[in-house]
Amino acid sequence: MSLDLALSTLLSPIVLFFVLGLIAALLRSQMTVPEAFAKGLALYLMMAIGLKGGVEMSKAVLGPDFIFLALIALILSFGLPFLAYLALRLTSGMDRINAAATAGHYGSISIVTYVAATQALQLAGISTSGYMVAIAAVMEVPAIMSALMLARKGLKEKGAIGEGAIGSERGELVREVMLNASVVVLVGALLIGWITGEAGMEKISPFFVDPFQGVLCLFLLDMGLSAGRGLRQGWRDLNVGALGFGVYMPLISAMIACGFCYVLNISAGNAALLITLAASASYIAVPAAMRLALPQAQPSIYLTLSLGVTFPFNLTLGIPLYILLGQWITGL
Amino acid sequence: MSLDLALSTLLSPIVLFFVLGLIAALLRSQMTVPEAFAKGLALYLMMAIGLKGGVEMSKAVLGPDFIFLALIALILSFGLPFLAYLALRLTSGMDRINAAATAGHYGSISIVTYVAATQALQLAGISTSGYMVAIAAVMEVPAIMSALMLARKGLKEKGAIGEGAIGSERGELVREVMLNASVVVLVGALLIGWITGEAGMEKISPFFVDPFQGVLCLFLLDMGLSAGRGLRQGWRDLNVGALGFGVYMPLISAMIACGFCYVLNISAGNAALLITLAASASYIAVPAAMRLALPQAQPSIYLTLSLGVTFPFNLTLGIPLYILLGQWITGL
Amino acid sequence: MSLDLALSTLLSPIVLFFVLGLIAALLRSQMTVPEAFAKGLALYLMMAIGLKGGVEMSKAVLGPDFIFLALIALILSFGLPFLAYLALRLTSGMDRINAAATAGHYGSISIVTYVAATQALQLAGISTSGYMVAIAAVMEVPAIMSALMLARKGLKEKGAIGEGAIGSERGELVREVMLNASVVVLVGALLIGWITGEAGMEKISPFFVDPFQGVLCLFLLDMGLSAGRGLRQGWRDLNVGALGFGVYMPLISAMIACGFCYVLNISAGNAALLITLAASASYIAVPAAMRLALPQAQPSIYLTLSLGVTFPFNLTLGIPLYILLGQWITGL
Amino acid sequence: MFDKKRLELIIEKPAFKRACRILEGCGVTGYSALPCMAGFSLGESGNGRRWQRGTDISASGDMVLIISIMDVALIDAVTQKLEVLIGMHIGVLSVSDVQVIRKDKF
Amino acid sequence: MFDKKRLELIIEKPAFKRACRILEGCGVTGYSALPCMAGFSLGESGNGRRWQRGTDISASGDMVLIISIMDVALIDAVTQKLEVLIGMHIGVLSVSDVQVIRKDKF
Amino acid sequence: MFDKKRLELIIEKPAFKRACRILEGCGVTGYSALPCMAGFSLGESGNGRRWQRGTDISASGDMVLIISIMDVALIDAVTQKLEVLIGMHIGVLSVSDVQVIRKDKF
Ligand SMILES: Nc1ncnc2c1ncn2[C@@H]1O[C@H](COP(=O)(O)O)[C@@H](O)[C@H]1O
Ligand SMILES: Nc1ncnc2c1ncn2[C@@H]1O[C@H](COP(=O)(O)O)[C@@H](O)[C@H]1O
Ligand SMILES: Nc1ncnc2c1ncn2[C@@H]1O[C@H](COP(=O)(O)O)[C@@H](O)[C@H]1O
Ligand code: NA
Ligand code: NA
Ligand code: NA
Repeated sequence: MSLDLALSTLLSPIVLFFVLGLIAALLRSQMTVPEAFAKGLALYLMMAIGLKGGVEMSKAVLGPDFIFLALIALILSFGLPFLAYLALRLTSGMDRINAAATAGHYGSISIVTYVAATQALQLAGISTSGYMVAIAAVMEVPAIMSALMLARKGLKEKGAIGEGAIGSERGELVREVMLNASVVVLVGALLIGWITGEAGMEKISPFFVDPFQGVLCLFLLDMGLSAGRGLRQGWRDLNVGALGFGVYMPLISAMIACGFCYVLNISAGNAALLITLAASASYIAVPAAMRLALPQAQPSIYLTLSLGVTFPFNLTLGIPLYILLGQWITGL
Repeated sequence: MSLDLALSTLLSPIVLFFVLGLIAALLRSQMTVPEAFAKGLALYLMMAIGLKGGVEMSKAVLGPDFIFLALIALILSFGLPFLAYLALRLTSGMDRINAAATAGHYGSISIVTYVAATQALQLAGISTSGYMVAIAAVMEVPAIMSALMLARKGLKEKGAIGEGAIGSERGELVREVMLNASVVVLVGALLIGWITGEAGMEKISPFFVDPFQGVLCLFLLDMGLSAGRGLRQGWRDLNVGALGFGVYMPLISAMIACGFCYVLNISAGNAALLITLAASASYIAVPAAMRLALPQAQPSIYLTLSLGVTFPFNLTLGIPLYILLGQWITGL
Repeated sequence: MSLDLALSTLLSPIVLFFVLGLIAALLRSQMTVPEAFAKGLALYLMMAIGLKGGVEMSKAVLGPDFIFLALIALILSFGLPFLAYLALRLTSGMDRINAAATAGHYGSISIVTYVAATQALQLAGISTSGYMVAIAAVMEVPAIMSALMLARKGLKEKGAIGEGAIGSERGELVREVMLNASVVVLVGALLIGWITGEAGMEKISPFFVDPFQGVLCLFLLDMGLSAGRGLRQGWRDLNVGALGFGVYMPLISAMIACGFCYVLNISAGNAALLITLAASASYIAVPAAMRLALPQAQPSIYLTLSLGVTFPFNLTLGIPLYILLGQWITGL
Repeated sequence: MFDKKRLELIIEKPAFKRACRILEGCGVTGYSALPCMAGFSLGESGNGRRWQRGTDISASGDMVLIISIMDVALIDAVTQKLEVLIGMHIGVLSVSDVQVIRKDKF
Repeated sequence: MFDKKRLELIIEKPAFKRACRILEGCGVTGYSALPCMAGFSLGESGNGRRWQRGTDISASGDMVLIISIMDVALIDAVTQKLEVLIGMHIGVLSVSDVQVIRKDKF
Repeated sequence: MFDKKRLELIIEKPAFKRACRILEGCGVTGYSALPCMAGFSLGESGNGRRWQRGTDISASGDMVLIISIMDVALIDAVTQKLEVLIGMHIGVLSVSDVQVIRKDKF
């Protein structure tokens, strides 16, 4: 059964289009998805995810379960960067500032990885709750704060603290981070789905529900191209310790999330999603925040790891594993 | 019932996404819909509207009713700017050229407002005629001529008349105005829908009909962002008289259209649409024409009013009101 | 029946939108489809075509028939440029390098013409094989090699051979040509459709199958604009001989393909498609390759011919003719 | 290398074609246009106004940057003609010295 | 024609607004920004790094080109302030001489 | 401030990568590329030809503007190499004087 799951994930059109993009980029094909088009698709995907989650939430009552889960998610997003920082400093010899910035990415989440997991769960016939989208939204931002805290020491060493960037422009930073596009669209669509409920959704589902998987294919083709190009350009800046981190860190995060799931006693599907969220790394919201708050850190390091190593790993091998973990932990 | 209508309009996903965009922009979120993507969606919407209208027209015979209605529409588009000009000059102290340019916007129409009204009417179970799209197309351009006529005096005062812009390049201006994208696509799609009829539409309706409302949500998110940003940047250039104009002018236009509807004795749905068209203000075709023909007028004035004040007003409060007006006037 | 076919092709929404774009461009309307949006749609179309073909191929066993057909396709793509070159040199007085570059376009194919032909065949109730997409992919590239061979003499005359462009950068050229976007996406989607089969297609068909024809309308509007603008700007560089070539060359190619079809004894639908492929000329892959490998050739010549003359001819009059040819040759 | 002039004109999109026509009318051998994405102008009121692509759906507020390399003999006529244009339209014009390798190309 | 200075700043997008704020703070009368699509930097390691729009979904690696024409009196203050910024952020600054027709516009 | 050279190359997209390779091969410390949206060239026939982005689906007619700030010592070698390129490809090259603040960056 576990092999079956892995195979059906690996051979789904979504993953295959990702692999197509990856290969094309590694073979240095000049093919591209126009940036404006890809960003429009990303917007569509986030709206669709938010709406679906909101409609689900409108059908059920949100009990203390949800509150506890949200709390755990907050703790994970805030806490995992500290662990990641330690791991990076011990195994890769990365300097403080780069390690802090990279660590921030692993506390936050990748919404596409989340979506791929929901698709795989649906395929496997395992049900999940709509409010998990809200949990994902909760995990986007806290990790950025951890990264900034972790970087303080490195900045002090360099004598760079107290300069304009971190001092007077804090307001702007907070606004850009809290109101970044993914948070606004995800939370906004969630609320709209919640308010309008099943009735409002009916008229727009031919656009937001039916073609969803197909759009995902097109988007993942672009992700594959990006991951492949990032990898080709960035791997030289990474030593083995750092590259390894891109694979073992998701596994550590997954184990920790597993522990929380056991304590919370949630359903197998929700457990799989929480584990996936913990194991995934950001490549949209956090890099943008880091260029603003920690310009001294190198994008070629953190983007290569998160988009070039961790994302492909999660999409192919990680997700089936996290689903099995979710089933196993809730079956104990 | 009227409260019901207002509420169901205000809580429709379309309006909620507009509000989401508006709030995001006012809170200064950096979120954007890529320009190329938004323009592509606009194209899609106009094609879909035109096709639907054309197919409807292919089913019925266009009688003298239609001719009369088109004539009225022409008169409205051509005449309303004169009224708007007077109102602006009396209440806002705007100079001649800016008042003329702004007035032109209020004679022309907003196709998105029109679509939102058709959606609200459909929701309320009130039927409308397909040929109303043709009426909308008729109203796009004449107002631009009125604006230019109104501006002559201001230009003469400034001694700017007779210069290149208005003299030798008239041909180009006429072509750009008559063949602007919205007119071409709307009229073209209308004709194509008319020619191919129900049979031709069948194969393309999974693209042009089913997802229509969903695409509209995505597009209105972008409109909300634009309106919010325009408002934030432009309100300083407007005094209370001008801002008020953005709200009371649509109401005046609506009343006048109401009068015509009474005389013409048309159906409640068509009346609501004609009133909406009269009350709506252009923010695509007319501003582009004004930069060409009246470069001395300030975009920050006319765009802020039409997109930042009148469009949000119409979308939220205006449309339910116009529907009620349409029902009331045809019930007399 | 043949008139019926021609009429139903000419009055399909697809062709009508193309004509709308063509007219708008010839009337010098400023209307445009945003480039990023149009390229996104092109990507979608190629993915959809590839997937559909792949799924069809997964259902049948590929026998020696397919191998022979692929071989013929290869020969056509490689051989037709030599004929085209001769024709151009004899009738238009074009110089060697421009003639070679132009000839290359007529050996390669236009995937949109191919799609339009499949739509017309479907409408006429004539069945075709899924593997014809693979045949189309096979024909994309060989013609480029012929063009380069043909150009050698012209380059030697000019003393331009042996220079950097053709010498040291051959590797890059080969990679760009073999891995150009259309080849990668078409072949990639074909493989993915083949691997995932009917089951995988089910979930993504609301995106890749249902809206296909509608998207094609939008895309052909853009093609019409491009063709019209190209024609308006480029016709001055072409004499009557060259313009005529744009119409008689597809007919010559069609006759030759006809001969092969007779020998191969394939079905009427497949014959119509092979004839269409032979008769169509490239306007994406080949021009890009020519700018790289033969920068001395003038784009205004080859693009105007292929996109401005041959494409419109094929789309309107060519396709019905090729379908009739296919039926006639297989009925012999 | 030969001395030429480089003209740089930042102008609002609706006037773009007019600017092109003027340049072509003056006999320049070529120009290239690039899309701007944002801008700022202090204005006479001293209030300051920012614009950004995507703020305005009509795109009539967009600016375009035109670069034209031309002969020194041409520059005065060209700037004089363009001066009239940017008197009516929103725009910024500047001229600088450049060197080129192909004398007769410009 | 009057002599002015043309400042050209190529800066990473996330720092774009900071650069604008500095320019506005120094009292320049305007600037225009254009999107870059690709770039290269040799770097200290001498390894060479290329970037290209579309490679990075977060777009945080994109560069923006800012042009500002300003009075000669202003240029020193502006470059000094911007120097601090490009000490922290990725960026390239250069200044050249230009001539303009409207003296008081800048 | 230190004197450097600013090279501006407007070149057709298909030759873009070649131009980059030449620049990198000459040892420049960096460059930035911007997309053009339209252009005009009088041509030898004196007929005049306009192009515009979006006119050509293959995008092979698009032009790219490359800016590279470099040391004075480098400029001759670079222009010589690029001269060969624009002999084959469509392109326009110009060089001007600029001042920079970080001497060793270029
Ligand atoms: N003098 C010039 N100044 C700026 N750009 C030019 C100039 N001449 C040509 N160009 C650009 O180079 C392209 C090709 O010109 P050409 O090499 O003359 O065919 C034009 O479309 C313009 O984009
Ligand atoms: N000094 C300047 N340098 C560069 N661009 C400018 C300058 N002044 C104005 N601009 C550009 O021209 C637009 C309109 O400026 P204005 O003509 O002052 O209203 C601005 O939004 C900028 O894009
Ligand atoms: N010498 C240069 N001339 C023009 N652009 C440059 C130059 N050096 C760097 N750049 C641009 O600045 C970016 C970052 O360079 P760096 O600050 O060296 O990491 C590059 O990707 C280029 O876009
Ligand atoms: Na995580
Ligand atoms: Na109106
Ligand atoms: Na062919």
